[in-house]
Amino acid sequence: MMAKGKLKAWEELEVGAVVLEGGSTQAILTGGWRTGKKPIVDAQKCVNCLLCWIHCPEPAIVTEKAQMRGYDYAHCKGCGICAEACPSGAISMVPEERLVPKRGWIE
Amino acid sequence: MTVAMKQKQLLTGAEAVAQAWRQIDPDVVPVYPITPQTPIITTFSEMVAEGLASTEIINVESEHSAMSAAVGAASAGARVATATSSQGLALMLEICYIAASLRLPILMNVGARALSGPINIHCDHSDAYMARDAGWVQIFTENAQEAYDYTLMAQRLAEHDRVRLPVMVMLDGFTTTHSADVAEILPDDLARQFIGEYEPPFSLLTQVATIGPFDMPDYYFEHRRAQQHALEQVREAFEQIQRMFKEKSERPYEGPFEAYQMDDARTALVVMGSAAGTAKAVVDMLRREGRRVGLIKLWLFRPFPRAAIARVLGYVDSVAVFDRGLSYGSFGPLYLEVTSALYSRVWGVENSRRPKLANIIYGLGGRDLRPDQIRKAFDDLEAGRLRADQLYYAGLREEGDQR
Amino acid sequence: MIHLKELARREEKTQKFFGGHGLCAGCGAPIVVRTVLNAIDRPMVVINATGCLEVATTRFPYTAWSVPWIHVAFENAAAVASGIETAYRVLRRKGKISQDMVFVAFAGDGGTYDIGFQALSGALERGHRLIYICYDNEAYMNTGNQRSGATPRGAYTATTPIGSRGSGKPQRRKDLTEIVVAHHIPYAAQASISDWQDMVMKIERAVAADGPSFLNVLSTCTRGWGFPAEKAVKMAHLAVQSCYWPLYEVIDGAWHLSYEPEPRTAEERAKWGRYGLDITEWLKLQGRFAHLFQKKQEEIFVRPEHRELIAEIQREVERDWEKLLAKCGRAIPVLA
Amino acid sequence: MMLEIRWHARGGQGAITVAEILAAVALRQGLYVQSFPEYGPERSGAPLHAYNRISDEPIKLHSGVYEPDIVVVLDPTLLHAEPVAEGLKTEGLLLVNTSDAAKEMAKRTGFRGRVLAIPAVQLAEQAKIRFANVPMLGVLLRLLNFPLEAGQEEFQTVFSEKLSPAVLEANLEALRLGYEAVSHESVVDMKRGVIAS
Repeated sequence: MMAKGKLKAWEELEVGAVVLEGGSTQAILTGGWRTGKKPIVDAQKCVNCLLCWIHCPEPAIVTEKAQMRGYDYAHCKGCGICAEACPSGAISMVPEERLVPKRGWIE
Repeated sequence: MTVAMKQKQLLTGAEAVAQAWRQIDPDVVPVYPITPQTPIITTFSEMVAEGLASTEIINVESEHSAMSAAVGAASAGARVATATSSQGLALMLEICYIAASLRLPILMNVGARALSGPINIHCDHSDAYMARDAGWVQIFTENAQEAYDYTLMAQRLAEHDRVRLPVMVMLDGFTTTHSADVAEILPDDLARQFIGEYEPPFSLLTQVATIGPFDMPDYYFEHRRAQQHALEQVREAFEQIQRMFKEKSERPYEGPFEAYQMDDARTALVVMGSAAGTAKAVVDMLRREGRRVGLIKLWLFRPFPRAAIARVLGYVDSVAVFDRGLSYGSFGPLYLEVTSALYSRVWGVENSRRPKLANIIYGLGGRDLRPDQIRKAFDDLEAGRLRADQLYYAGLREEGDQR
Repeated sequence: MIHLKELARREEKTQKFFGGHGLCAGCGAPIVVRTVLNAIDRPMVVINATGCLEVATTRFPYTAWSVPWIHVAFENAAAVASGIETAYRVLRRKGKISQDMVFVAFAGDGGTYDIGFQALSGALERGHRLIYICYDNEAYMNTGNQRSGATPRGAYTATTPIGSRGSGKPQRRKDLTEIVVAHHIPYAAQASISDWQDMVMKIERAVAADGPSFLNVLSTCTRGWGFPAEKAVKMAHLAVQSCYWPLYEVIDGAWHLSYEPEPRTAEERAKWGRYGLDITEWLKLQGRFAHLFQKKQEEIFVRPEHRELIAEIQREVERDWEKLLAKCGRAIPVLA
Repeated sequence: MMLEIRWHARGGQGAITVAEILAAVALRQGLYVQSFPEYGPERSGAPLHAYNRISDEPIKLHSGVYEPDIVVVLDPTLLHAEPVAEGLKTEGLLLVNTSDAAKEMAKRTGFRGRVLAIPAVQLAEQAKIRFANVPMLGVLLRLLNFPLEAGQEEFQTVFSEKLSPAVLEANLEALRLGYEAVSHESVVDMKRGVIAS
C-alpha cells in the first residue's frame, strides 16, 4: 500500500525491467518519516557557507544560485545533520507542528 | 585466409567457433580459461593479436567476472561473446540469470563438460542442463560444422528485436571441441552480410536509465512473465534465421530438430550433441537391414519445442530418449521434457498414438557411446524390453551384466 | 580547488541524485554519493553493488538516480564496470561513442572488503580506468548490521553478539586500502564524510588518474553504530581525529598524509593522546561499543574487565599511525 | 473462528514487537496464533505493517491479511500517507492512536464501521516511555478479553534482561494505562468473531 498509482501489467513494462524516468523517487514523500522535529533556518544568521547543503543525505536543502533558501519538507527526513553542521547557529530543529514559511526560511 | 569460395577445412570445433567469432567481430570478449573450451579463446586471442578481429579481450580473473563483464559491456551497447564449461558455467550461473533478466543479447559458447564431483574434464551435458532454467536460449550442436553455423545464427537470434535474449551454443567437450573435423566456413563477406551490423536498442553510455532495479513482490512476478514471453518468441525467430542462413550457406537447417530417417520409422531415438552422429550411423546400418528406425537430434533445447516433438513422435511405436546427464532423484532432463510434451498432446488425432518410452542415460564424464550400445537400444526397444518408469544406463559397468 | 558554491551550482544545473529514496534519516552513504556526483563534472556511468545504497534508491518503478546507473549483483561491481569501461574504449575507437566519460563504482564495505574483493582486485590489476568508491560503514547494514571484514575489533554486530562467551568482533579489521595500493594503481586514498574538501580534492585526482583509482570513504551508520542521526558527520570527524581513520592518498605508489589531527576544541584538547584524540572518546558514543563501557551520573567509564581490550585497541591505532607516518616519509615524533 | 489484525506504524516504533507479544499472550490463552511483518527493507520512519491472526483452531493460512477484523494505527500521520482502512471489514474495528475524536478518524479514512480513538501517546508520556505501541497493546488486550496480568507477564519474559528495572516498570505501567483506557467497551466475542459494539 505504498504511495503507488495503478500497478502496470507485465505487457506494459520496459524490456529488461529498465527504469527510464530518472530521479522518480521524488514522487515518494519521505517527509512523513520525520518523528516530531523539522529544521528551520534563520536568514539573518545564515552566512551561506552551504555546510548544511553538502551534508544533507536526501538532498532536501533548496539553493538558488548557490544560496541556501530553506528546505524541501516533502523529502527532508528530519535527521538534524544540518543543524549540527551549521557553524553560525542559523539552523534549529523545531516541533513538527510549528507553523513555518513554506521552506522554513525565516526572513 | 583469403577465401574465394566456400571451402572445406579441417577444423576442430573450438577453431570453428573461433572462426565464427572472428567473422562476428564482437566488440568485447571477456575470457577465462577452462578445459575443454580454452582452445576457443586461445585461438581467438591469436586472431585478435594478428589483427583479424577488432575485439577488445578482457582477461578476467574468474568466470563469475567473465559474465559480469559481459553484462556490463552489453548494457553499454557493445556486441559481446564469451565461452566457458562445467565449473565455469556453474560459477557464473548467478550472473547468467541476471543477463537473461536484463534481456542482453550475449553470445556464449559452452564446451559441454561434466560437473564435479568428482572433477572430470570430459564431455557430458550436465553443465548445460544445470543452466536450463536461467532464461537463456540453449542450442546443442553435433559437430564442428554445426558449432560454426549455430554460433553465427545464435548472434542474429540473440539480437532479434522480438527476442533480445542471451544465447548458449553447446558443443561437446573434446568430442567436438578438440576433434578435427571437416567444416565449411562461409566467405567473410557472406558471413558478415548474414550477421549484419549491431544497432543496440539501448546503451548506458548514451542514455540515462536505471538498469537492475530492486523489485518488491508488487512487480517481480510481472518482470518474470515478460521474460518468459521473450522465450515464447524465440521459435519463430529461430526458424526465420535458419532460412536466412540457408540462403547464404545452402545448409538446410529447418526447425528445432533434425528428423533423421523418421518418415516411416517404428522405433526412434531422441538425442543431442555429438552422439547423434554415431546414432545416425547405426540408423543407416539398421535401415540397410530393413529395419524401420529413425532418430530426432534436437538443436533447440530452450525454449523446448513441445508441440513439434509431440507431433513427430506421434507416429512411432516406441522411443528411447538418450540423456547425457541426469537430474538426480529423477530422470534425464531431456526425457522429462519429452514425456511432458507427449503427455500434454491430444492423441488419436490424424491417427496419432502415444508411443512407448524409455530413458537411457549415457556418456557421463566422457564415457564413449559405442555403436553396438545404440544397436542394443534399438533391439531392446523393438523387443519391448524397455519400460517408461525405469532408468537405463548405456555403457555403465553393473554387476551381473554380461560384459 | 572547488568551492561549495560551485558544487551547489552544479547540482542546481543538473541534479544527478534525488530525494525520496529509502535510506535511513542521517545515512552517510548518500552524502558520499552526492559529493562524488557533484565533484565529477563529466558524463558518467554509475555501477552499484547490492547493498543499502542500491536497495534503497532503486525500488522499482522508482529511482533516485538520473545518471546512467546499473546494478547486477553483490560481488561484481568492479567486473561489471570493467565490461562497461572496455566497451566504451572499443566503441570510442570505432567512432560510435565520442564523449569523454568516467565510470564510477559504488559499493559498501561488505561488497568491497569481502564478497567483491576478487572482482575489485582483478579490475585493478587489469588497469581499467574506473573510479571505485567504497562507502565504508563497517558492517553489512542492509541486512541489519552483521560483521564484515571492515568491522572494527570489539564492535557488537548481530553476528558478533554480546554474551557470556561473546564480546563483539574478536578480529582486527582488514586494511583494504593498503591491499589496494599493492595493485600498483595510479591513485588510492582514504577520505571521510566529515572532510568534504579533502574528499572532493581526492575525487578530482581519482578522475585525473590514468588508470584505476580507489577511494575508501568512511560513511557512518546511525542504526548500525548506534548514535543519534544528527551526529552522523561528527562520528566520522572523531574517527579521523583519533587517527582510527587516517586521511591519506597514495599517488603512483607514493604515500602522502592528508591530515595530521590536532585538537579543534578545548574538549578535544583535554582528551588528546599521543597522536590524536583518545580512542575512547569515539568508542564511548556508539551503541556498538556500549558493552565496553558503563555510565555513572552522566559520565561514561571503561568497564574494568575491558580496560585491556580498549588499551590494545588504542595501541593498534597508534602502531598503524606510526607505520603510516613512516610510509609518508614522516619522522615518528620521539616520545617527550 | 479467526480474527485478523493489521498494524500500521513506521519503522522503529515497535509495532512488530507488540504484535509478537499480543500473539504470545493469545497463545497463553490456549488460542492458535500468527504474527508477521510485511517483509521489505525496514527503515526507521518508513511506513510498515505487521499482522496477527488469532483463532481457536490451528491456522493453516500463510498468505497476507486482506480483510482484517481490526486495524491498529500506531502513528496517526500515516492516515494521509496510505489508505489505513483498506479492506477493513465493515463490522470490524479501526483503532487509532490519536488525540482527535473518533468521528474525525472515520471522516479521514472513510471507514463507516466502529472507530476507537485512544491518545496512546499521552498514556506513554504519563508512564514515561517513548512510544505509543505498548499502551495500544494494552488496549487490544482489553478488547480481546485477555487478562492484563498475562500481558504483563509476557512483556516481562521478553524484556526483563533487555530493559532496566525502571524502564521495565514504566512499560508495564503503560500497558496497564492502555488496558484501563477502554474499560467500558465490550469485548470481542471470539466465538462469533464479530466485534460486538
